[in-house]
Amino acid sequence: MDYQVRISNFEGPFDLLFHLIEKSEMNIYDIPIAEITNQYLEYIYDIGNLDLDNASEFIVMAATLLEIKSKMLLPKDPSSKDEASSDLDDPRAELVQKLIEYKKYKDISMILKPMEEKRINVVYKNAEIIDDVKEDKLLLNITLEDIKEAFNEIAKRRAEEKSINEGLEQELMQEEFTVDDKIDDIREFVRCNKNTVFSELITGSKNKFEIIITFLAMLELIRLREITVYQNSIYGDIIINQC
Amino acid sequence: MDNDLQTYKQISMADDGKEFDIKKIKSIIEGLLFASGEPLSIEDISDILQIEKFEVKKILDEMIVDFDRELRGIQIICFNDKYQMGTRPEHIEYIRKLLNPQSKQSLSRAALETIAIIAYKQPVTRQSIDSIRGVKSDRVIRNLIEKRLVTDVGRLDAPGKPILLGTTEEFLKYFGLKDLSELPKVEDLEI
Amino acid sequence: MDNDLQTYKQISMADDGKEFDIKKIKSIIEGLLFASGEPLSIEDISDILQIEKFEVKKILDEMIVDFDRELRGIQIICFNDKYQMGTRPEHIEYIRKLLNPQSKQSLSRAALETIAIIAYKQPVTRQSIDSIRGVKSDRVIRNLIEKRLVTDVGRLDAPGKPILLGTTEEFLKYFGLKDLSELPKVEDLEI
Repeated sequence: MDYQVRISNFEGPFDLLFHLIEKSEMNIYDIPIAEITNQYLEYIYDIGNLDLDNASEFIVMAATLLEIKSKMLLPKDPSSKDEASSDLDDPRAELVQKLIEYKKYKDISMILKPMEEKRINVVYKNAEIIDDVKEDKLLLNITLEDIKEAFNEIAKRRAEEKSINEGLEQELMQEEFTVDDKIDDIREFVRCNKNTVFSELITGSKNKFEIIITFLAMLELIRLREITVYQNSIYGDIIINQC
Repeated sequence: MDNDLQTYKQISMADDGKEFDIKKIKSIIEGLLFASGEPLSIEDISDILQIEKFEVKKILDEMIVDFDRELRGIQIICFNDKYQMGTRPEHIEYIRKLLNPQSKQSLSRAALETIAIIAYKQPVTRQSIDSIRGVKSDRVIRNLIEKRLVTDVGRLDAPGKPILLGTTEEFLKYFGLKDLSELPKVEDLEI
Repeated sequence: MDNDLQTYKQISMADDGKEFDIKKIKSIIEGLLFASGEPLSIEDISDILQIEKFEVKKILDEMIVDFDRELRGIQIICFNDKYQMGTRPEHIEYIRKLLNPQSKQSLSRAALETIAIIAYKQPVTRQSIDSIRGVKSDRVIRNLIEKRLVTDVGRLDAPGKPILLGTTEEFLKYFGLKDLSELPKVEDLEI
């Protein structure tokens, strides 16, 4: 071989077998099992290059091939001489069937590839925002009762907080920034700016704490699958994209 | 401008009985698809325009052809009875110059094989996939689930209640399929 | 589809010397304006397409007319030598029907809390609101002021002369209140 085809180039034992069948122009329905087993084993010597998970699959297939090979060498049962049963008795039958099944999906995946390429290069846009002060829907569905309830809840919360804090001597630092607010900020920012980088989000940050909160908010948005981030290089700026 | 509005009105007037003429409907739908950015369902559009769903579908499918024929820089894509506007793949090099060069990573060979099996054999267990591919597919499947191309669609009523996998709406969009019936026919394959 | 590509190629071929024909350029520009979302300057487009600025301008101005003539649902607007795609004003009622459901979440929790505090404790400073809610409310307050539900009603006689906030007439009108005394009674005003 002029250039080494490594075993790691194959998706699995079936993929490798197909490579061998095609290379040697074998008939899949009548595979010369001794020949293919030898060729297969040659590739297997390269197995050290595989991670253990995949390696085991290749080794199992080698064992299967050797088993089929040995069965082929056994004399046929003279009692079942008729043609019909000979196919079923072929020790290769199961392997061939599996290979054909695999080939079907391998071929489909080759058809899917160009379909993917077409669509992967389509760019979509974000929704438009209509800012309309007159036709204001900010208060839609909100009643005075809701406002009253909101106030009562705050009052209750405050009362609880007071009773908890009374015993505490130290003055708690007031939370200046919250992840929730930062999430809203980032959402708005990425909606308005196609190419957002993290450094832009933290310009104007008052302190380290705010930067950390911004970072946490970004992580949360990634978790919510609203944005994706990537870096062009290690320590490069984090580039943020809306999903 | 005035002239255009004139034409607009004339068409509207010519159309007796119906509230809208087809050209105006297409124009409004174009605006809706643009404003939405996201996929719109036939129902959404039918609700907004107060037009029967079958008619909306007919018009949208016509619009897809119109856009292609007129070599528009925008196309309308359809998947799962949803419609969305997008740029044309053949313009990607220019769009890339404009926007961040975020080249989306295409699926690996293993992922394509796996998703082919899931698409045709759904609902299907991991075990079946492994057995067809001859290798463990756990990592590949996890990746496809993360990409939202594949999802958990239930459990098989068998020992261990294995999870059943199927493709998503995103899968249709990803490969440019209107629905699963548009998958390439297996019978056409030469094996 | 094939037929379209054919046309595409023929036009491209007919054009001797120039790399692009005008129809293709328009198509690409349409894609760029769509993908950008933001206004694009003639320079931007000229850089991307490697076409002279005066020519880009000519083409863009032609496109504006094309879009109007063809009663397209999208228009190209030009301001300050920048070009942007947008919907047509005459379709706004449909676009609203589409986009409003999103803002139907109405007042976010934060906004509801903030307006409740302002309504019951007015006149009140930003600092008090922040302290009662335990979080900064700047953005929410800005939003409420923009929506004219809340306004600046004076200044507190304290260091820094902080602004005092109160509800507006619009707020009363919206809820059908004659005056603030008609607000539903709450249990505890001492917060």
